[in-house]
Amino acid sequence: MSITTTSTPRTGMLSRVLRSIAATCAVIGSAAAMEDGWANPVLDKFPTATVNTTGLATGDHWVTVGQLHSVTGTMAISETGSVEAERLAIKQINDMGGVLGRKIKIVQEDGASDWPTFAEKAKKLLIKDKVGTVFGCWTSASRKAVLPIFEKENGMLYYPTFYEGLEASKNVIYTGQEATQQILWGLDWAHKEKGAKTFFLIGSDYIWPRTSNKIARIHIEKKLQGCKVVGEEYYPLGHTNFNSLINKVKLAKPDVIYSVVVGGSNVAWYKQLKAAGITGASLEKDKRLLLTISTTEDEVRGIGGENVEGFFACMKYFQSLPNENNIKFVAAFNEMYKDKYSGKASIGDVTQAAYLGPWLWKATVEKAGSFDISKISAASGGIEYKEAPEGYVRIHDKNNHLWSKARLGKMRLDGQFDVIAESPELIEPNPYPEGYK
Amino acid sequence: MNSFYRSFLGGRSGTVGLVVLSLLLLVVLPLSIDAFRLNMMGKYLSLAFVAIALVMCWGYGGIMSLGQGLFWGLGGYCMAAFLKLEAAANIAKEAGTDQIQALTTVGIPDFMDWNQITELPWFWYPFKSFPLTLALMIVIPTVIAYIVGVAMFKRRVGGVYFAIITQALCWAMEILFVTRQGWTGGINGITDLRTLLGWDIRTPDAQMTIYFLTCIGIIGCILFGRWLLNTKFGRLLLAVRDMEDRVRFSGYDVANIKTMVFCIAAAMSSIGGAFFVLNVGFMSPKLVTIEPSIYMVIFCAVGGRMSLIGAVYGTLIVSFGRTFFSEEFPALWYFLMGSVFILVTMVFPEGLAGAVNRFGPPLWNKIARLWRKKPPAAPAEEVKP
Amino acid sequence: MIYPHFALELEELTVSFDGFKAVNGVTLYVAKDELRVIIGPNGAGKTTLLDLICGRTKPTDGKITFMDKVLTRLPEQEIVRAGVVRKFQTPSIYPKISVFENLELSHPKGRTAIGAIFFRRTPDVVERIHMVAEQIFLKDLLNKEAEQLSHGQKQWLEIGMLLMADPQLLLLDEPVAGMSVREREQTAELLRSICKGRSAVVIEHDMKFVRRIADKVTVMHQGKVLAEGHMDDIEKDPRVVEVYLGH
Amino acid sequence: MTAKITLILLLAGLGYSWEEIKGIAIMQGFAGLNLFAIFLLMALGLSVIFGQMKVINMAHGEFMTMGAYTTVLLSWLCETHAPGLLTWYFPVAMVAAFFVAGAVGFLTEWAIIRHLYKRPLDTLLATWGLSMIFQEAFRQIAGARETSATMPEWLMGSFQPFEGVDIPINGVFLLSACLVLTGLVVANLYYTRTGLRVRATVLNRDMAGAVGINTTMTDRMTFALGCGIAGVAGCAFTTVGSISPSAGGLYIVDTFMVVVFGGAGSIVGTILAAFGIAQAQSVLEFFLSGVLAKVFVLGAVVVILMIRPQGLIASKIRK
Repeated sequence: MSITTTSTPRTGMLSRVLRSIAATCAVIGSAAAMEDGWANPVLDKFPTATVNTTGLATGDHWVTVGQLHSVTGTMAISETGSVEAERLAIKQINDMGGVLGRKIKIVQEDGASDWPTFAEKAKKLLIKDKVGTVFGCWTSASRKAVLPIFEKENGMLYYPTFYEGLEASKNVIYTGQEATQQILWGLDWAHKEKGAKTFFLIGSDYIWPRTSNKIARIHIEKKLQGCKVVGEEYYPLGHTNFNSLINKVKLAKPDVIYSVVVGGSNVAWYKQLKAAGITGASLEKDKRLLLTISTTEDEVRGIGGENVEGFFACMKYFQSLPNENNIKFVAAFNEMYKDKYSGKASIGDVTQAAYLGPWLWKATVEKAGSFDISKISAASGGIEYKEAPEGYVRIHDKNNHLWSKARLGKMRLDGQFDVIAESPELIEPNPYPEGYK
Repeated sequence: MNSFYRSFLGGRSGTVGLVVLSLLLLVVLPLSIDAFRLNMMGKYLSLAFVAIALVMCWGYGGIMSLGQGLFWGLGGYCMAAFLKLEAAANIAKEAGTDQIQALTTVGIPDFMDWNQITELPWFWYPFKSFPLTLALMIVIPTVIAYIVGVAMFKRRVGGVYFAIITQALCWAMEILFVTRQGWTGGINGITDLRTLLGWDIRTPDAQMTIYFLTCIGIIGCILFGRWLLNTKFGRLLLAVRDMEDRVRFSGYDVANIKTMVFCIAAAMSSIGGAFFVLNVGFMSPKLVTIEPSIYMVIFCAVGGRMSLIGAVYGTLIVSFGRTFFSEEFPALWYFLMGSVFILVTMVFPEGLAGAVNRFGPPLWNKIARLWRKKPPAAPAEEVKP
Repeated sequence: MIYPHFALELEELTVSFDGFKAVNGVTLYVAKDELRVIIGPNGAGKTTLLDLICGRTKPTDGKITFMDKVLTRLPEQEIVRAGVVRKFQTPSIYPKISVFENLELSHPKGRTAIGAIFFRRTPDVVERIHMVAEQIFLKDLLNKEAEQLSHGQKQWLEIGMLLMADPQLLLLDEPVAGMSVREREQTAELLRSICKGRSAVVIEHDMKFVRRIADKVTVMHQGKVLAEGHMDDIEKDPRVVEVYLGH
Repeated sequence: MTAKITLILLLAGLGYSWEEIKGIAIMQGFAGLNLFAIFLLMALGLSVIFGQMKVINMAHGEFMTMGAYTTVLLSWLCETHAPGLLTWYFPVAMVAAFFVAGAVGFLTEWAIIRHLYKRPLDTLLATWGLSMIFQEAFRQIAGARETSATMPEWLMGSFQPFEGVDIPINGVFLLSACLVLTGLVVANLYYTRTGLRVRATVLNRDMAGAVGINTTMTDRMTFALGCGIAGVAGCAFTTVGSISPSAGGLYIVDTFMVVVFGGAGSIVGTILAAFGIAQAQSVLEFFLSGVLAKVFVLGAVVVILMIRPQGLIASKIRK
C-alpha cells in the first residue's frame, strides 16, 4: 500500500532530519502517487481563494483528505475493508476529474487499534496536515476518542460503521446505520414472518452490543405483542469459549438467538454453535432462527460458510444485492484489488458504507461550492447519492445520518447472503429514539 | 547546601544530567517543535512517571510489576472523573448544543445517561471536589498497592510470580472497568473532557502550560527519587534486591520495605496517569491493561533500569520511535521495536544509561584531548541515577 | 533439670521435609557467654539447626527459647531484634555498596521502612561503624565496594555486620571457610574477642580451629545429637571417631 | 439480571423436566472438560519451559499461533492440490505443527534464551520483543484477517449419546488430543533417558554437566519440546476458534496463571490447576455472566496464590 505524503512544512530540526530520512524512503512509495501535472479545468469558476478560506491543505489542482483507520493491531482485520472501499471511491472520483476540478490526495494514518493513538493522529491530520475531511474510525471507542478533537478543531469525519446512536455531531457524517435503523425492522420481521416470541440476546461486552440489545429488549417487550426476552449475556471482546453460553441457550430454547458478537470471538462462537448441533438447518426444523446484526460477509470469510449456513443477518447492504449500482461497485472493487483477492473479495455492510463517504463528501462540496468545513457541514442535510451500491441514500436534514433501507439476508455456504426481505421504505435515522431510553 | 547538592542532585555528574534533561524539556523542545508535537511529548512524559517509578521499584528494589498500568490508570480515571463531572455540570449551561439533546438527565456524565443511570453513583461524589480528587488520586492507588504488597510480600511472593500476579490483577481491573460501563464509560472510557476548574484545557496555550507542568512534575519526581534513593532506604532497596535474606537477618521487615517502595511507585504512576488525562483529554481502559504495562517496563529497560533520568529518555525514545515509525513505516515498527527489546536485554541490560556511562566518558576524554586547546564544548550527556 | 542461666534452649526440636527428618528431636542448651561449636559430617543437620534457630525454617515440632523469650514462631526480623544474628556459609553481604554502607545498613537505627527514609548518619552511628571496622580489620577499606573485597575480608565484613546490632547470640556457619592460615588465626582471635559478653553457636569443620575457640562441642549425626562435651572428651568418643573424625 | 433469576429458577426444576436438566448437566460438564483441555494444552508447553527451565516465554502464544498457521497452510495446500487428502490431513498437520514450532523454538533458544538463563525477568522482556516480531511476521505472510483451517467432515458436528444431549465432536477430539499429548510429555519426562537428563539438568546443572550430560543440548531440546507442544496446541485450537496474527496474546495470561497456580515445575500441578480453573470458570459462566465469571476466576486465583504462593503442588525442601 503506497502512502502518499504531503509536503507540509515542519519546524524543528529533529523533525526535519527525520522527515528527510522518511522522504528518501518514501520515494519508492510515492512513485505510484498522483502526478502534479494535472490541470484544473474549472479553476476559473472555483478559484482556491474562494473555495478554501480557512487554510486547508488544498491548492489549485489538488485537495488533501485524511484516512484514519487501524492498519495494525486487532482492529486491522475489520478496518481493512473500509480502507480499501474509501480508496476505491477516491480513485473513481479522481478518474472522473476530482472534486471542484481538484484531485484528491490521501494522507493515511494508522490508529493502531489504540484509542489514544486515534486521538493523536486525528489531531495530526487536522492541525498539521490540515486535511479537507477525514474518512475513518470504525469502533465506537475510536470515534468517541476523536470526536472532541473534530468538534474543537472543526474538522469533518465520515464514519462508516453501524453503531449505537446517541450522537449527532455537526462534524460527523454517519454513513452507517444507527441502532434503531438496524434493529427494529429486523425484530418486526422475525416476529411477523417467523412468528418468533422468545428472544435470547447475546453480545460482546461494550457499548454498541449493550445499547443495541437494550433497544432490542425494549422493542421486544413493549412493541411486539406477547414477546419476551429469555436471556441476555455478554462476553469480553476476544473471548473464545462459548460452550457454557450455548448450553444456556439450549436450555432456554429461544425462538430467536439474537447475536451481537463481534470480532475474533465470532469465529469461535459460530464454530462452537455448529459443534453443539445448533445450525441454520436444525433451528429451521424447530421454526427457530439465529439473527445477527454484527456478522457481515467480511466476518463470514474468517468463520467459514459451513459454520453459518442458514443463519440470518439484518443489514442495509449485502454483496449479493442484485441492483445495477452494486454490480458495478463489486466489479470495480474486485478489479482494483485483483492482486489481493483474485476477484473474490468479500464486501460487507461497513465496507459499502465506507465507500459512500467520499461520494457524499464530493456531492456536499459541490453543493456548497467550497471545501470549508463550516460550509460543508451546513450543506450536508439533504445530500443524495443515487449511485450507492445499497440503492438510494440521503443525508438526514437534521442529524447527519443516512436514510437507508434495512434488509434481511440468509447466509449461504459460499459466504454470501441470499437477500430474502427488504424494508419497503427508507428508514429514518433516529439517533435519540424516544421511548427507547 | 552541600548535602542538598549531594542528595537531590546526585553530585556533579547527576547535576549535569539533570540540567541537560531540564534544558532539553523546558527550552530545546518547546523552541524546536510545534505545538502538536509538543503535546505528544507531554503525553509521553506522562508515561515517564511510571518509568521513573519502575526504576525505584524494579531497578533498585528488584520488584518487577507488570501491572503498573493499573495504578497509572487509576490516577487517570480519578482525574478524568473530576473533569467529566465538571464538563457535565457545564453542559447544562450550554443548552441548545448537540450534547444536550442526548441527555435525559442533565448534570451527570453522558455515558451514564446512555446506560440508564439517572443518579450519580455514590463513589462518584468525591470527584466533585478538586482537592478531594487530588487526594484520592494518591490514596486509592497507594491503598491498593499496600493491600497487594502486604498480601504478597508477607508471603514472600516475588520475582516472576509477583510479575504474573500483578499482570492478572491489571487484567481483572480492565475487565471490570469495561464491563461496568455505566460507572466507568466502558471500553470507550471517559471522553470529551473540556475544562479544569473553568480553564479550557484544549486550547494551545493551555496545552503548552500543561506540558510545562508535566515537565516540572517529571523533574520533581526525579529529584524526589534521587533523594529517596540516597537515603538509607535507597541502599536498603539495593540490599533487598541483591541479598534479601541478609536484610531480613539484619532485623528488617523486608515485606514492609518492598511494600513501601511499591506504594511509592504506585502513587507516582498515578500522578503520571492524571497528567496523561490533562494532556490528552480523555481516559480509556485500553491504557490500563497488560500491553501498556509491559511497555512501561520496556521504557524503563531501554532507558536503563538503574537510572531515573535514563527512564525519561527511554520513554521518550521508544514512544517517539513508535509514533514516527507507525506514521512512516507501520510494518517495520514491530520488527524494529521487537529487535530493540531483544538487543537491549541481551547486550545492554543497563539500557541507554549503562551504554552512556560505559562509552560516554572515554568518548568525552577523546574529544577533550582533540580540542584541548579550544574552549570546552557543552558537556557530554551523562545519564546517572 | 533447670538451668536458669542458660541463654538458648532448644527442646525436642524437629523439622521434617516431606517425611525426611533433617533435625530430629534435638535438645540443646547454650549458656550465657558460651561459645558452642557444632560439628558433624555433611548432611548431619547442622545448617538446618541454625536455620531453625534464626527462623529461616519453621520447625514441625519442638520449642526454641532465647533469654526467656519463645522464638519458635517469630518472623526472622523479630528474632534478630531479640538479639539473635546469623552468618551464612557463603559470605552474604551487599555487593554493590561500600563497606561503610554495608555496616551502616546493619545499624539497628531506622529499621522500619519509614525510619529508614528519615535515617540520619549521626556521629554515634559513624563512631560505631569505625569501631566495628577496626575490630574486623577493615578500617582502611571502609570506602571500598564490598564486591571487591577478598573472600576472607567478606567473611569478616559479614561478622562485622552482625556486630553492629550488638547481638546477644551469634550463629556462625563456617566462619573460616576459604580463609588462608593467617586469616584463620586472625578470625579465631576475632571470635574470641567478640564473644566476650555474648553467646555463640558456630559450625566448623576445621578441628584445629575448633579446638582454639570452643568452650563446648556438640556432635550431630543424622539429625540427632550424637555427643556433647569438651573437645578433649569428644575426640576420644568412639562413636564420634566412627562417624566423623575418622581414624 | 432477569436471565440470572430465570436460570436459577429453571434449575430448581420449574418448568423443566428432569431429562432436560440432566442433559444440560452432562453437556455443561463436558463444556468444563473442554475448557480444561484448552487450558491444559496451552499450559503444558509453558509448564515444561517455565517450570523446568524458569524461562518466562512471553512468545509462547506466538508459538501456538505458529502451529495454527501451519495447519491452515496444510489445509489450504490440500484444498488446492489434493482435495482427496482433506479428510485425513489433520493428524499430519499436528505433527507438522510440532516440528515447525519446535524447530523455531530450537533456534530461539540458541539465539536468545541461552544468554539469559541467569536473568529470568529479562527473558520476559526479550521474548516479548520476540512475540512482536513473530506477530508482524504472521501479519506480513498470512495477512491481518482472521483465517481458519477447513475442517475435515468427521471433525464437525456433534453426536448424540441419547436424546437431548449433544456432545461436540471437536470437543471430544480436543480432549483426547490433550490427554494423549499430556501422556506423551509425562512419559517422556519421567520414563525415558532424555527425560532423566532434563530433570537432572533442572535439579543441578553443574552436577549434570559433570556426569557427562550435555546440558546445553538438553536445555535446547527442552525449550524446543515446550514450543513444539505449543504448536500442537495451536493446531488443535483451529477446531474450535480462529487464528489471527495477534491471537496468541489472548491466551498468554491465562496460560501463565494456570502454570503458576499449579506450582512451577510440576506437571501434575499444571493438570490440576487447568482442571480447577476450567471447571470454576465453566460453572460460573453458567450461573453468572461470562464477564463476571472471568473476573471472579482471576480474583480467586490471585487470592489463592497470595495464600499459597508456591502453587497447588510444590515440593518442600530446605531453601
